[in-house]
Amino acid sequence: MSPLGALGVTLGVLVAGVVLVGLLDALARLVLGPVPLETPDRLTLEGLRGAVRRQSLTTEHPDLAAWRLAPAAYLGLAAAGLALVPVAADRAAVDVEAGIVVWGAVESLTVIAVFLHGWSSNSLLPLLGAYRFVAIGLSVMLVSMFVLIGAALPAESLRLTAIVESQRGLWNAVRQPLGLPLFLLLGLAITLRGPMDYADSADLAGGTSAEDSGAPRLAWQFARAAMLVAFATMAATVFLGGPLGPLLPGPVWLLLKAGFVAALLVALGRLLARPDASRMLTFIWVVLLPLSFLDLAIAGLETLR
Amino acid sequence: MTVQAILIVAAALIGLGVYGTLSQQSIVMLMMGLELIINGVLLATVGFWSLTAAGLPEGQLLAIVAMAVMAVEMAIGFALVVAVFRRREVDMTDRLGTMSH
Amino acid sequence: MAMRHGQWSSHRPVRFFAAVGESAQSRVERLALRTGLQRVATPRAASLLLIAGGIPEQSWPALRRLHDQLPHPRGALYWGEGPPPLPDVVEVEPSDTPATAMRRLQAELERDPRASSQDLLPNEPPAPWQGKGPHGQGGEGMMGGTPYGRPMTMRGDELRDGLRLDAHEVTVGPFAPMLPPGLALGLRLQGDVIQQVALIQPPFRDAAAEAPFAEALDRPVAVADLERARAAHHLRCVGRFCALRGALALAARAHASAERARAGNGAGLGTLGRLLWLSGLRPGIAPGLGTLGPAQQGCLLGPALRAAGRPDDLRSRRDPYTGAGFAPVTQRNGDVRARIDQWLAEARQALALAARLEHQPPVAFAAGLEGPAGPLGTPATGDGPRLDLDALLRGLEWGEAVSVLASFSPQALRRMLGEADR
Amino acid sequence: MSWADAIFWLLAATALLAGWRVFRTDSMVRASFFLLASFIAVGAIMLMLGAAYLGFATIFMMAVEMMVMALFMVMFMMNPAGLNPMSMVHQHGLAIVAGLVTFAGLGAFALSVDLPSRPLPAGAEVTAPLGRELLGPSMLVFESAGVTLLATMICAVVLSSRSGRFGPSDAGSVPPSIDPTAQEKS
Repeated sequence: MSPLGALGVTLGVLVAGVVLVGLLDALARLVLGPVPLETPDRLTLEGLRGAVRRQSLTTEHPDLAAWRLAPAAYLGLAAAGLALVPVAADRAAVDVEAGIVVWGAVESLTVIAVFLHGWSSNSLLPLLGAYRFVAIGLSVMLVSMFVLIGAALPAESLRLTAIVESQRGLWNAVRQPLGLPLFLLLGLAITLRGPMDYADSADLAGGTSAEDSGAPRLAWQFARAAMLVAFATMAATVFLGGPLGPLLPGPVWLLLKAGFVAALLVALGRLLARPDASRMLTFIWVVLLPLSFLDLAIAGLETLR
Repeated sequence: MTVQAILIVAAALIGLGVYGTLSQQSIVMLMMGLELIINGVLLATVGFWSLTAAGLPEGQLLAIVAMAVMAVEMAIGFALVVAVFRRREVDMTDRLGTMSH
Repeated sequence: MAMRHGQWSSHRPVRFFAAVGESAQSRVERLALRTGLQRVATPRAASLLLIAGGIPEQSWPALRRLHDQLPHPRGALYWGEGPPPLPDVVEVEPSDTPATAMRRLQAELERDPRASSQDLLPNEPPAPWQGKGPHGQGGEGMMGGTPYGRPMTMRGDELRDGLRLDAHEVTVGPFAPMLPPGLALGLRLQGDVIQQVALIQPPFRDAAAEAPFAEALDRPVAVADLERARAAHHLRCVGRFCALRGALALAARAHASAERARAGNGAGLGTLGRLLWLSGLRPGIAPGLGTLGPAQQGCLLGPALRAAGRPDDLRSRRDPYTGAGFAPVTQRNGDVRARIDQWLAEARQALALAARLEHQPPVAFAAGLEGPAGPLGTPATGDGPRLDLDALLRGLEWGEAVSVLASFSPQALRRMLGEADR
Repeated sequence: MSWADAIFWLLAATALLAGWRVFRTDSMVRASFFLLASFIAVGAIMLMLGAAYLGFATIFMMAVEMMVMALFMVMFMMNPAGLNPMSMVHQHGLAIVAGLVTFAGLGAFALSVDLPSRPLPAGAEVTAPLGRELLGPSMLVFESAGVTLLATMICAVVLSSRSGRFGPSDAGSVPPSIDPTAQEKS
């Protein structure tokens, strides 16, 4: 694929995906019930029109460059993650030798984008959200790294197309049952959702985005939905066999699986409660990290067999 | 993109790092200078590996060792800052006249 | 065409920030739930400011600052009794719903952005940002002081680890959406750990929450109605708590149960209790969080008191209740978990009582009765020791502190802080 | 000049400019992320040199390191956002000379020594051979690095935790005066 073509396809899929995420959110609200005060904004076409016309306020002495850059960085990282995903068994927009390491870089840079977003507005509640997110985000990223290495083991390669190919017989979600649930937690964290939403939560009145208004606010919410698209396709690729499947063409299978993951995350985000940050941190280090070691051990033994 | 060009850029990074390490008062800023030096070393290593060693695997191994050194430097550095700060509430090199407790 | 335009604009999403004043919290919540108007958590996301309920004059400066935080084009509405606290607002009768007025104002702002409500305060920092030290810094040294009209951070003791790091001082409230309406706190924070709390202003009076109970002090009312109101109040408190902790599905369920409880329907309360566990809400709260020290126990009231194991309830001494075999439910630990459990248990008990006392003739409780936030109309009310917020919240992280405050109903918190309204 | 050369010099300029800004900004958070930008540019140069794994691993690792660095900056610096401008340098002239001498010396070496030219064969696989090297002939080196990192973790925890073998490590410590000119007496 030519570089321009790859860029076009990636951005097109990203925008379509964000629309789907908006619909999934609306559906979840309909099924699970409305609440009197909802922290993250609803992504609607109307909201888009309104946001563009609304003034974007600033605070006293913000780090303006970082503040405006953070949503762009978040969106760019989502696009980079999405570009790595193989849309057919042997083809991705960007097929690199160490694809899974690139996704790792996307995860860690996402933590930085969220931190900068909270830090730069020079305001209390966003700053608290940024601090909390770094502590939780870095810890859960560590868990996801072990899980991803486990998923790369049967493929004997870091290349994502090879990881898809290795699931032709059996999905990684079945072969390594601990992998997908642990990876989903990371997804909740980097998409700022539900129980892992320590950055933009209700007890901080929106946390890192509490001071955003107008177009920058919309950009952040858009990027947040875009990251869900990137994460869902990545999870579907690494654990659910990506585009592999009978009868239907590969991209359709990928879409169905990614849609399932996205719906799962949207639902979990509304269903589960956010534990206190210190309690969550203990839980990650004492329970989840050992579980990810166990997952890696299972993957290793299975590969040696 | 010749090996000379890579080495000059690496030398400039190392020079910047040396300047930072010697000029900064804050211990954390001083560590940034050290990181910049290792950054230059990493670049030179990968340059040598790619352009003069025909992709010998040991070259990449050396780069990995340099990264490990960087991680050790960071972790021990921060631990020392915390320890010194806890004891004396100092994070600047000039005010650390003694190493005794 | 005009008609179609009107129809379309009635579906227009209106994002509003509610400055909740006296006796208006559940009114605002019902407005957001029923009309589909979106209540948002930060003024920066809103186009309309809804001032609901009376705002005491001491909070007017804060309200003015809040007003200027809304991005243009913006509008403000006042939905309460008495003179409006801000100039140039659209007034709505307290008995009306403001939904129509809000949609109309929104449409007007979209048609003509120049109609936007103007700034009330000058947009400038409290002092000019100019350096005076040798490197251009504001103060003489490198830290401390108030160089630009803002206090700079200063080192203070860390409570948990002993590192003396920078602490910063902030004021939160009285319109912060995560705190009870009206509560304003002066905080000293290190990171998100609270080092010191000063009470600036207690929560606003919430007469609406206790209205049926206050009425029963003067004239006979149906006991079943009282118990249904109690159940709805408790479930609404549970709903607010769940929403603060991000369990939105659970919060929606609790608010829906509150609506049903007003009609005497207690369906689904058992499931709600189980979901508190399954959603991770209860396990996610540290056991013992929000327990009051022995010296402070005396200021507990109502459900919070019974959650700490004391079976004090005026209903066990009042007639129709004793006849119906009333015995107070209690929990053991007196922490946040116990208070949530207590609300749920009392809501269930109240609905059972309402069913049993359905045909009881109306009764007046001139000697006082148990309100949803503690005893009402008894002389002892308000004379107990006052709650020391500093002792309660010091050393907690922000999220924990918010949860502890949300585990009391706003009215109970107001009384525990020593405000006696009746 | 080819496209590859142009991109290389652009990345090199980014790496150097960002590296220089690290010591020239008042905001400590910005300083950390300028250093990260320098690392990302160097990582990109590594990718151009064919080091697929190392380039991305550098970006990945440095992102985490710089995030931690930024947090420590905010924690320990008296004025992390640089809102209150200040200067915290010493022996500035000496440092500049030392930096220039280092650059000149190393640069002279790079230009004067006749280095062999044996470039990476086009299309060669680099990641798998690295893995085989790490867990094959150079296992001892790799495992030594691993054990060193483990020792580092233990040391870091011991050094930074409050409770030591003989009680709190900060027992009896005296806070110094805020006055920067006052000398430490402990």
